[in-house]
Amino acid sequence: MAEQLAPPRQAPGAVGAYVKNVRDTAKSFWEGMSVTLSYMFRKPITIQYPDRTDVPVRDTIPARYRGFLEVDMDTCTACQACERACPIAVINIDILKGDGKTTPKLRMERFDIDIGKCMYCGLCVEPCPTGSIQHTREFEGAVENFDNLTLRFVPDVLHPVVPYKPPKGAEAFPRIPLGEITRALLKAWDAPRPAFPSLEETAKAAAHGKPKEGALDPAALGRQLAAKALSVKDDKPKLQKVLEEAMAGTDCGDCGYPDCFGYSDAIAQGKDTATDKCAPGGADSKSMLETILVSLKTGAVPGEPAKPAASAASAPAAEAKAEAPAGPPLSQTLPKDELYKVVLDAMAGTDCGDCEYDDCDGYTKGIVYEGQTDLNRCAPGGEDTRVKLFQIMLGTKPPPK
Amino acid sequence: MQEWIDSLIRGWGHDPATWPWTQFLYLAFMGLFAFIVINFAAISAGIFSWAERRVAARMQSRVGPNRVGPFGFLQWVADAVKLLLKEDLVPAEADSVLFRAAPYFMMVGFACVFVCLPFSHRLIVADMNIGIFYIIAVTALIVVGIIMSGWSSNSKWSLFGAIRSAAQIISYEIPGGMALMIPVLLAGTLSTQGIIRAQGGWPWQWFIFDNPFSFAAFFIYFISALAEGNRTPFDLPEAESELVSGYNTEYSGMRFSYFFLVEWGNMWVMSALATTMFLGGWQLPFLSPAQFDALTGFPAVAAELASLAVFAGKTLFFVFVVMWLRWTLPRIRVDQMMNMCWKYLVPASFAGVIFVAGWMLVVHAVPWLGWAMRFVLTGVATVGVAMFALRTMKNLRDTGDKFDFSSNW
Amino acid sequence: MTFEEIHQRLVAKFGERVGPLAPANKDAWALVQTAAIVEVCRHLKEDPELAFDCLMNLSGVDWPKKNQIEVVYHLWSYSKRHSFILKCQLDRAKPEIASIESVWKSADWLEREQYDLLGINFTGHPDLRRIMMPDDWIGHPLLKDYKEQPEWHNITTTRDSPLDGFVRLDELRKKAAAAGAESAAPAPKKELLQ
Amino acid sequence: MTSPKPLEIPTMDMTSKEVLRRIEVGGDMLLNMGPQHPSTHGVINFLVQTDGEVMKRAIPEVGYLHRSLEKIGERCTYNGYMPYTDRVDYIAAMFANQGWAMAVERLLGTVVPERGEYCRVIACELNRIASHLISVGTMAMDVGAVTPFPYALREREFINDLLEELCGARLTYNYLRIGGVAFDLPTGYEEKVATFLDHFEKILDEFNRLITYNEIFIKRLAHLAPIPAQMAIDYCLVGPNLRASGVKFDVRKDLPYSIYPALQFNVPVGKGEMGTLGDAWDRFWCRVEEMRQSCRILRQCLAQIPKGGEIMAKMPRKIKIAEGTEAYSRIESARGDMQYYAVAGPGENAWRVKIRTGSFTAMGIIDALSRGLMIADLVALIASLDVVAPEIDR
Repeated sequence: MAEQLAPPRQAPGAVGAYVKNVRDTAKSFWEGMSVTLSYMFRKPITIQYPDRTDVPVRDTIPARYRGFLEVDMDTCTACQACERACPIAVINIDILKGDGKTTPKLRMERFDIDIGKCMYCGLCVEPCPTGSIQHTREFEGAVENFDNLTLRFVPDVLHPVVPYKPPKGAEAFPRIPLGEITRALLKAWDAPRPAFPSLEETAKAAAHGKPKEGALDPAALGRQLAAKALSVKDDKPKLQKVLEEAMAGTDCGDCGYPDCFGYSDAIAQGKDTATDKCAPGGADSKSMLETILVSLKTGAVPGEPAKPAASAASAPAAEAKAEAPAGPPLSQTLPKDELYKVVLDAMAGTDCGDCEYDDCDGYTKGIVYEGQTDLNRCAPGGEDTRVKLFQIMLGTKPPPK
Repeated sequence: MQEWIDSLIRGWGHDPATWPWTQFLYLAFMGLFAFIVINFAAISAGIFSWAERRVAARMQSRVGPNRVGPFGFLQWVADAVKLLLKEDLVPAEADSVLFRAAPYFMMVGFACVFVCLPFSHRLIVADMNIGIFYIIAVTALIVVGIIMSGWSSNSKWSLFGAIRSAAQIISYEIPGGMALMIPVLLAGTLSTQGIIRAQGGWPWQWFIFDNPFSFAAFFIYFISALAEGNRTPFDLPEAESELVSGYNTEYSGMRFSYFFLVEWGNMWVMSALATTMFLGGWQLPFLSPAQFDALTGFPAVAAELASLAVFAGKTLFFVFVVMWLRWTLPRIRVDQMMNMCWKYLVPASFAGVIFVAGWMLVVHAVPWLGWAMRFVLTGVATVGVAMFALRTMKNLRDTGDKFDFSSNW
Repeated sequence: MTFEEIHQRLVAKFGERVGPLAPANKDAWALVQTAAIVEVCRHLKEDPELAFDCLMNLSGVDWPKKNQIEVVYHLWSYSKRHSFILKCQLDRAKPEIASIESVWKSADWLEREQYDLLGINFTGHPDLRRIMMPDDWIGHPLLKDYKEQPEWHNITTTRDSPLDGFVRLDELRKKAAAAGAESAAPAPKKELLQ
Repeated sequence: MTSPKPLEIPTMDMTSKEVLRRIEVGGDMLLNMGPQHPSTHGVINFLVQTDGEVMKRAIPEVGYLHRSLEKIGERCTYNGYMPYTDRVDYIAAMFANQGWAMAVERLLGTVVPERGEYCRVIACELNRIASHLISVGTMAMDVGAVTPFPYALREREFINDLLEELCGARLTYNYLRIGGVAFDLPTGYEEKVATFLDHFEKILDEFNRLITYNEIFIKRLAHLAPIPAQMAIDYCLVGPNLRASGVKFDVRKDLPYSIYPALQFNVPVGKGEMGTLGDAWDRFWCRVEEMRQSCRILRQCLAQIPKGGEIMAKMPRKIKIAEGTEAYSRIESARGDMQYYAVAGPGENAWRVKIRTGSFTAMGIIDALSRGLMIADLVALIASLDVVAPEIDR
């Protein structure tokens, strides 16, 4: 029918054109008006959201829908893979480190997601080893104040959350029904604006600050561990345990090994000398591992530094210590299995897989046994792990990134 | 209405010619009628604004305003209240006197038309013997208002809209006026009631089916009326996608609402005029005007109401058609608009007047020819409507939809 | 025609003003002397065998290490269905090259864009104005050493993130807790050690 | 170059702008059409010099939507840039995804598994229909017919539902990954798409009856701003705009990528059926026909898609590419030949990303085409070129 409406246009005479124009106009109006009239007798497609729908709109949304993010803190391993994957840094995870004895090695004191800035791309969901972070089907969260759009999955900074330790080889992880956590966290429309202190106020607070509550003294702990490591110097499994204590213990795999055991074992076996692979452990893990390795090499626990280590200036201290020994790197002195433990210990131990190995263990094995030379891969460990790994494997400081 | 007031005075025992208060009573009733008519215009415009939105929505597979009152009917009240309460802004650079005055010019030009518009057999403010002439004359006042608003806004978009509107309305008054001359010729009077009385209650008695030229004249009038009312496809003065909002771009609040009141109220005017001139107005079948005049008591009231219903029904149908056109057609360009007027409608309307004059002579000589033509045209129109209905049903089924007029309103 | 054939024709015509075909592993390109660009482009367009009738893309690449800004011309021929890539290397301190707007009209906007974002001065361009950034914007954003101004017409270019605000809030809370208000060791919700 | 120096144009006074100087203001009206104008398809400003209704010139001023996507591309990882490419052209985000994915895959030399390619093509062609629906709908609306627009949007909603089911988002899909796609087709997806296509092809006929062959619509668009083929090529017009001028070039056919060689479809070109070759109506018609061809492609994909199999190539978790490697990808986006030029940087991110989009070059031609048109024609011209503001500015 449509084609019949558009016959090829020839150039008719004046009267012919006149009549033809009138005819075409009438004909096309006839068709068009018939179409619009027929819609008077059809059911409008509109869904009368929100109140006149058969089922709540949320239940009609497909399962893959990318709504507000939700983190189940019960299965979060603190590997921070989501934080690294986020292209726009809407996820902020802060980790408190402990010695693994009196306090857990890693505790999350902050897991904030700014859903006002989130672009719902889903890239954070993909690397999560346990499926803890997920998009929900929640999409209604309008608030009067922008700042109220931040979801705080650790409700209280004074009560840090201990990360989940997934059982070995697990493929499914327990998870509470999707959406419940986020729904509980969404603020009311007229919730008051959070009273953010100004920068000056916080600076004052920091100036008065003592070491973070619950924070450990990495230098002291490092010396403790070093002493212990010296005592079990030749017993690789025990040494591995000591080394693992210095790690974050999230089994994130960011170090390239499947878990913290892998990394620490690699270091213990001497297969891995990098101490900077433990991403969740960060600077603290790195400095502790350094201390242990240095003491293993030199045979003596490094002495108390002159100034109190409480200033938490762990990284410079560790570096200072790292420079002290002039012997060959641990990779050459330690047997492979021990090195493996040492290396594994240097890693963050979150098993995050960021290093392209399945877990920290894999990366450690890669370094120690398979000749992997790239020591920069432990993302959760960051700079600390890098420094450690280079120290262990090459005996040098890592090149600047 | 003068006779009616006079009879009222006589009923009180005075002679209208000598009673000293006659003129005051006339004045009081004038004020009363003006009040009624303007309120009728405003309320119908408001209701049309709601109706247009519902109709448009349904045609576009949407729902439209359906929350305020039953079927959203009170939406127009809410909108009116909102517009009245909004701040009435005058741009700093505008000519504030003209800017403020422009809407009233439009209102005057619009409201004056109602003086001559019939509603039923007896309901008309004043059945002037030059009714059509008067209507064409006063509607021109709207142009003055539009140009004033466009010029005084000191906005280029408004100016564009105003100039377009002036060109458009003035141009289309010619074919529109000429097309209206055809029923005038057929009826032999300029009075609106007179023209209705010259027709009849049955479709074949209407002027539209009188002869092919009056049939064409109806469409010429209708197109011109669309243009004068700034309705799609002639909504160039307020072409939203080109001129933002045309001449009323800078208006807000109550003054803005006047513009829209005029636009929607005009739909009644153009439809009522079409009904009057071409479609037999309030004429009832089986009841000739003379019989109608002779009725008294309850039958008179009933017939009056019936004629009112017939007139309103026809008018509202055309109001619907105007809306329907608006939500179907694209807008034409300004040069095409001019082309269409001067190259198509003006010659056609002039030719129509001449041919109708000739046709009247023919029918005068051969009366059965007139009746035959009336029945043929009525038959053609009936077949056309039926075909259209079938086509519409086919459209509906072609896409696999069901006939559903009741749900999701 | 393949890249090599096109390149050979160019070398035959322009000699050493057209550099060797780069052994890039994806799309091969040839370096052209900056002064010769208009000439080479005109030849590419007008030679009936080459017939490059379309300039698809024009990009600038900043290489601070080499102290160069590269201009990359992606050419395409609709009639012959082949493509070619030219490159010019400009001095980073004074990036200037002749405009090829007279050869291909599409260069008009493409060159304006590169001028805006990289500060390459296309001499002979009829209308070299900023296109993306406001006319009074400072700096050329795609340069590697570009520093954004803190504000533009009193509009700040940065915004405080609520994430930082919450960090500051938490710091204050912890300080208050350390000061004794909440000093009683808070009971952790879960087992400390696993 | 090291320290940014202030430019020489300090004031925002309109009369001092270079543009205005070049317009001879004698007697003409200068109209600022945009940035907040209903029919500039986003925030674009046109400086229009008119003599009454007739324009002497319309100069597009773009950049109001510049989001520095190319700069962001230098900061993000290769995969992390993917959601940003959604924002290049939010009406046809899938193509921007594919362009980027193909550029990086060319850098890496990755081969995408067949099922992954089919998933990509299905998503892209659905997206092409959605994008063209917006284009033809808004074009009708700009010409004054409002009703085709809701009809077009209603059909697009169905596609949005389909894509939402496939990838979880309705607008910024972020569906493709380097080396494949993020999700496999959900169960029963093929039937759903087939049902939609059956419905849509009928609606397309109805759409044609309603607007395409409407006499006013034809009169408005026929003979409007015809672009000769040579001019279209010279200004680097791409996609339907180029094909409407009679140049039969489609990247899917002429530089085949993905699985397009295995699919049968026609490339609709303008014929000047209602007016001059390459006029606005031809551009409109090309898009309508392309929707039909996309339906055809989709049906073939649904029939041919391999059952089971990988959707992602084996990719390293962190993509690192030798510094200085460069690749150029061309894909047929809804707005035509979309091209990514990517130079690899030292780390995990690109050193330079340049996105050549169809709308950008289409805007460049408006100045040349607008001379002598009327104001209402400018609106139709912009609509017929199907420019999308974010794609111009990026």
